[in-house]
Amino acid sequence: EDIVIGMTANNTGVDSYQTLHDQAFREKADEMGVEYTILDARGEPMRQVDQIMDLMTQDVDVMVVWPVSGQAIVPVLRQVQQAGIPVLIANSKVDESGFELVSGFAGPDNITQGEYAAQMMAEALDGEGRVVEIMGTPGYITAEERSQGFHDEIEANYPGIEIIETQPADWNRERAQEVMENYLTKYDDGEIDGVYVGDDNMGVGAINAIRSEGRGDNLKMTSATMFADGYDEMQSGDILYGTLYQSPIDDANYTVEIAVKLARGEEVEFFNYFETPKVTDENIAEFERPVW
Amino acid sequence: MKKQITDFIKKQSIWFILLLSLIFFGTMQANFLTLRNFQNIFLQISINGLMAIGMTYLMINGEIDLSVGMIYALCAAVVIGFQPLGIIPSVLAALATGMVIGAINGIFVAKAEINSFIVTLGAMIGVRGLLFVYTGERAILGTDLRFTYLASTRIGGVFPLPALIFLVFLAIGEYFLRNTSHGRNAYAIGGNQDAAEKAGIAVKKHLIINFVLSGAMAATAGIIAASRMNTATPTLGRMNHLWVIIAVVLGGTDLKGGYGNLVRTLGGIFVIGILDNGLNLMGVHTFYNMLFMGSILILVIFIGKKFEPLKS
Amino acid sequence: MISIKKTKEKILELKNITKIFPGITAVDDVTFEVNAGEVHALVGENGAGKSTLMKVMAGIHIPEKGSISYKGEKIKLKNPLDAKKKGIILIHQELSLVPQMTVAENILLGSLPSKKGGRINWKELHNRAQEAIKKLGCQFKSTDLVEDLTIAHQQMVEIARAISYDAKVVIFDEPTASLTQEEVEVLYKNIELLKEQGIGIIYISHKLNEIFEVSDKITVLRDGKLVDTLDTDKTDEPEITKKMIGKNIEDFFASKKISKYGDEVIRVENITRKDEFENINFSIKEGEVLGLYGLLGAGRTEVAETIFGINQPDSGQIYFKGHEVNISSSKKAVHLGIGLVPESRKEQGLVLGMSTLENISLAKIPYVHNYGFIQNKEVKEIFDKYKDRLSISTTGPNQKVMNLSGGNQQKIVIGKWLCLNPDLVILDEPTRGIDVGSKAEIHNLIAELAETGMAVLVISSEIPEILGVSHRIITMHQGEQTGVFTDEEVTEDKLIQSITSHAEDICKV
Amino acid sequence: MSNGKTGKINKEKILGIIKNQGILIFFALLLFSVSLVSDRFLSARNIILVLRQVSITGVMACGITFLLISGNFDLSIGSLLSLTTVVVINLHDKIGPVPAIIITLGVGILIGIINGTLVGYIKLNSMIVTLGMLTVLQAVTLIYTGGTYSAISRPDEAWFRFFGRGYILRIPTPVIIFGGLVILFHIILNKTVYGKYLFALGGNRTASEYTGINESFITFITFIVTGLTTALAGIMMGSRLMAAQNYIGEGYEFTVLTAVVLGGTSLFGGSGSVIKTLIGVLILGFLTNAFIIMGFPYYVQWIVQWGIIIGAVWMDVASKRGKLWA
Ligand SMILES: Nc1ncnc2c1ncn2[C@@H]1O[C@H](COP(=O)(O)OP(=O)(O)OP(=O)(O)O)[C@@H](O)[C@H]1O
Ligand SMILES: Nc1ncnc2c1ncn2[C@@H]1O[C@H](COP(=O)(O)OP(=O)(O)OP(=O)(O)O)[C@@H](O)[C@H]1O
Ligand SMILES: [Mg+2]
Ligand SMILES: [Mg+2]
Repeated sequence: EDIVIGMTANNTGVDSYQTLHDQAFREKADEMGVEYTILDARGEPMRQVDQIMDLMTQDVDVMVVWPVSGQAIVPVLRQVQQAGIPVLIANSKVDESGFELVSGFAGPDNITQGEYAAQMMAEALDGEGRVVEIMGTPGYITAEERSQGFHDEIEANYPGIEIIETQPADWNRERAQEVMENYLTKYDDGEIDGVYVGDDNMGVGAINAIRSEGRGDNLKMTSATMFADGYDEMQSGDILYGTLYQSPIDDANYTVEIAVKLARGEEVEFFNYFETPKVTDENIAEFERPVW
Repeated sequence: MKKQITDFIKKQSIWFILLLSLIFFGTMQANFLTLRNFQNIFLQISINGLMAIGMTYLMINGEIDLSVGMIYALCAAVVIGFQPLGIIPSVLAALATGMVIGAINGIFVAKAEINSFIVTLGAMIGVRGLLFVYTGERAILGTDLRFTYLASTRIGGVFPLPALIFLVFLAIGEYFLRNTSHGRNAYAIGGNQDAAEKAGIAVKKHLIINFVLSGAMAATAGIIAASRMNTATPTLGRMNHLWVIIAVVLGGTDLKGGYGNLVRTLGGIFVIGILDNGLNLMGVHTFYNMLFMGSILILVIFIGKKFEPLKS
Repeated sequence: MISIKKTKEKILELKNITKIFPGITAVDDVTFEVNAGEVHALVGENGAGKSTLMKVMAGIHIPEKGSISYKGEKIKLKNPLDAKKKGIILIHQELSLVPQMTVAENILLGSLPSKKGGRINWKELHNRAQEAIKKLGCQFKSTDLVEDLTIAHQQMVEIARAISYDAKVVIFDEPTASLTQEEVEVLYKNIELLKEQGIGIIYISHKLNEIFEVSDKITVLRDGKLVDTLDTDKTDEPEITKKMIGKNIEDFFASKKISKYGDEVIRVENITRKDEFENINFSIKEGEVLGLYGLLGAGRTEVAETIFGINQPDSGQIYFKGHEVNISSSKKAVHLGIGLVPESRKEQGLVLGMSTLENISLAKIPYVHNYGFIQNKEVKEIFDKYKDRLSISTTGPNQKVMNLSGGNQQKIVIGKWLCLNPDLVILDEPTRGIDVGSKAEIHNLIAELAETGMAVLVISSEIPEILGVSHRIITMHQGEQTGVFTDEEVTEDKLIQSITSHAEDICKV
Repeated sequence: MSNGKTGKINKEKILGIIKNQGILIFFALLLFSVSLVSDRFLSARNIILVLRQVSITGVMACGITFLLISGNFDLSIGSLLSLTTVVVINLHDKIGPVPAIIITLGVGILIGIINGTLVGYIKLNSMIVTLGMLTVLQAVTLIYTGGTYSAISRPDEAWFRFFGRGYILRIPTPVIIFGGLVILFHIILNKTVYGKYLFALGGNRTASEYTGINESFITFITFIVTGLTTALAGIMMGSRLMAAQNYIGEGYEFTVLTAVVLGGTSLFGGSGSVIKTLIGVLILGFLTNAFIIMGFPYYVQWIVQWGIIIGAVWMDVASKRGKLWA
């Protein structure tokens, strides 16, 4: 019988990752011969709650939710549960209070990603230095988790590293460039050693700023997700020390597979993380240039 | 006679559009004309709808409030944040927050005579700052599950309580607009502020009251949203001001002031809600969904213009 | 029922009032009183301070100096509401109505009657409004929307507002500026009505004949200062005029000269616009002044606007200098050589926030630019030339027009067209709201323009004016052309007959 | 001339300056107070930096100044900035930089034509039309790219980088472009017939029509000017980033409007100045810069920005009025 997946995405189009995730999701679903209704919350938590209710009306067989806010959807998930529709949380986690209401999670582990970035930062700086942070859109779970993982790891394990500033750049390259320019004005050469960015897109903006100030020699950057520009950057320059390989296509494929299993009533693991390995100069050759 | 007909069409065009969209989605989508879906629609429109009540009052005054979305978000956070003190105190705290910000807006518009677009643009940015300060940039989860009943209760097992709250407020609002001095003065001020002042209407007080009203409505919307999500999230409310303004304008309220009413605003809110819901049910791709909503807005005012009665 | 008070009780007294605006003392140490059942006229040139003094009386402006006593008791008016509570009602020069609201709501604006619990008492509202309307003998209903009324009716609403309120003093600030003769009669009757009720009335007008018709007393202001207060029956027009402008004035209409007409400039044949006017025919030659007379609402403005390209005729032809033309926009009209001095100076004639120089040159600049750049020197020359020629009194090219008196504002609008040296100038109510001195100057100017060979079309609702300036007069009534008169044959009676033979009264008393 | 008299004239003059230049004084106070906190703030390097940062907003603000003076409104410029940035980046590698730039400017003009027709000729309310266009253009951008990033493949070799990253005589190109545009627009506004018409239109639409000004056409043209400046800003943005995100311009409409209004241009038309817009743009730029230099959390910036917007406009209206409260 026909399986219908109902999906509400976080904010398609806001970056390539989410867009490719959307495309890959559709392709994978087509390939597996299942039907789907894909909605987009455009970054608005209330809109996502509404969309979850709309999907309930559609009587979908399984619901995939990429939360805008992991907490805000908990009450409506209770209704979904009562309606007997299994829910798979994708990419960003739902709040722990919602764990009992959903059937599983599929996606990367953003906290771990932050931790990895911290570990690479420690490597790059030999455990000693002052770091500034440029994070994604504040209030969004992905941005928060990547930041939190980084902070926690540094605090726990690297006493020599100090995070002296955090500013958001809303996943926006132009804003990241501006924020970095202002950091560079505020801190002279030698006063900062590292830059942590939420993803490569902002990273490249920051690198633009660093290059044009000629400050590339004494700065190392680590990032939490690789983009094509970051890949090129890592190969050609040496500011970007390390990033993480996270494929939206793997992410989406994985998600669809698990969603279909849920719809068929099969057992699935609760946490289904897919790997987001560290990428540095040393192992970059092992990875393909991302298409996002 | 002809003027009356075109007048009628212009004034009531929103209902024709509503009917058209109902027919369209009804034939396109099997699940559209179901009780369940209409429960959804009523629930979904109630949040923007509440804000649209305050906005309609202000637009009749010839003013605008760009900060409603952010007041809404902040009040949603406050009602969650104060939950440990009990549900009633937290609701009151949220209402007070909304009204205080509304009053600040109103005082600067009425007493300092700064254009409301600028005053509320400033507030839109600043209240967002307050929201982040208050939430500490994170989502706060509510602790008292009873609070979620507000949003999940259905009157008679059928009609969502938030929608009832919205419709009751709308009815009261419309009644006030039609039948009280405050309501009539709203039109007077929007139609000819100078004349209103000269006639001895306390224009400043009136404006401040309406900004407070707008704040209170946004707070009510925030309380309902918080109840639906049981969460305070700093990402709430970024686009709501635009949708609210669009809905009120679709309902035929004049941005310049002096015209408009809440019944037609209800029409505007319904049209927006039904389009969004219908497009969701059809699973229209988000990019085309946006294109569609933007074009509809332009189209509707274009049609409104076409039917505009000729100047005498 | 109504007790007519013979002994005139002093209601309101303004003593030594001074009101200063930034840069100008608008009212300077003026003492003024109003007695019950008396019409006190207030006259003076544009900008003399009449409206300002009245606004002080109505609590809109707070004077820097001076005191106000109400029935012998000193009071302070802090806002319009204070004044209203005392029964001081000001009917503004610019109508202050809310167009979107009903007549009844406008009449009781600011004090809508309400029942317990704040609900408006609609019945009482309409009863009271209807009563006031009935007293004035107007035909419109209390439920009509004000925006659907004519200007005259709108003014009646303002008067009704004063009546419905328990008025003690009613101030009319230039009430007849946009009323026709008949409506003025109605107004007089209403004033009589108010008088009988023992209400004190202040009447401001630039039309001295009216002043002498209605007033008991006349106060003259000049440059914000009190010149004199006289009993109406002990003075005459020349004396008042002299006191107003500080010098003797020649008869304003003496300047009309019959010049030699040249070629035909414009001829309109059967132009018609649905619901506005029908089959209008006339032609004007170089050097000729054609008067267009009719009641308000006769459609004269629409004819003028059609010739000027604001609207297009549904049918009929316009020939300009012998060629048939299609005047599709105002820009095209200007290109052809037509200028229009519109009836509403502030709304249609001037950009109030701009300077005198900018306003006067606004139509000219597209003809003297250099690759789009304004030629400042030329523009300044134009300004100087027309400032002198029209004797515009202004502090300089940079003065904002909103700070000019009405007469000077009107001259700026006229100047705007003269500097283009057009073949046809249309003046729609060119002296509305303008003081006697400036009026005379504008009349002289019209004669001068004709002498230089321009064709002039003058629209006016004032019979003396239309008779005084025109070489030929056509009349309109309800969109139809009802008569053509040459200068020799025309009389006041003929004009009135031509526009009233089928006219129904606007407001029957 | 007696001393007393000159004294009086000077005092009046000074009062007059305060009245008209409230915003300038505000700006000076801002610079002064932040420079007390940080000596880096007024360094040449930082000033150049801020100038470069504001130049994109500034270029857009020039066009919006014209539009506001003429009594119209445009909320769609943020989305148009996204669209033009995406178009120029997307086409750069495909058809070469010059055609890409030309097409991008063409897109700006086209959107100007659409907005201009709807507002100028069909006479729809500009606020609502452009509110609709805000959504439509964002959708068009997303549909055009399919929602993915666009980037220039060899950013270091492309001369296109000149507009956003290049230097002329050690001054960043964007600053030169912005500066040039301010001068050009200032001249157009104050010296040309078109500029005069903008003021006339915004000051009194009806009177303008009764003066033979083709009101619809001027409005139409002005929307095209706005479209063009926004497209130019898009080119600068693309060149600065050598890549384009679909939402890159989101929120710019409010930043630009804030800057223009801070500069004292009336929201209702009829008055305004490009130079003052420049100051408004600089206030916002220096403010953001100062916040980061002083290390405020970003959300505190927002709250302070609230105060600054109200404070600056209040100072402006209060000085014109002569009292704080009306
Ligand atoms: N609100 C104001 N601010 C500044 N100046 C003003 C204001 N109101 C009036 N004035 C000035 O005060 C003077 C007196 O104006 P007022 O309106 O009282 O004249 P008026 O006698 O009524 O003239 P008119 O016959 O044209 O109506 C004029 O010079 C006018 O420009
Ligand atoms: N400014 C106005 N606002 C509203 N209605 C007006 C206005 N001017 C005229 N009217 C009304 O419009 C209709 C047509 O008036 P129109 O202007 O053609 O008359 P007119 O003969 O030109 O009179 P006048 O020039 O004395 O105003 C009439 O009903 C008139 O009362
Ligand atoms: Mg006056
Ligand atoms: Mg007329």
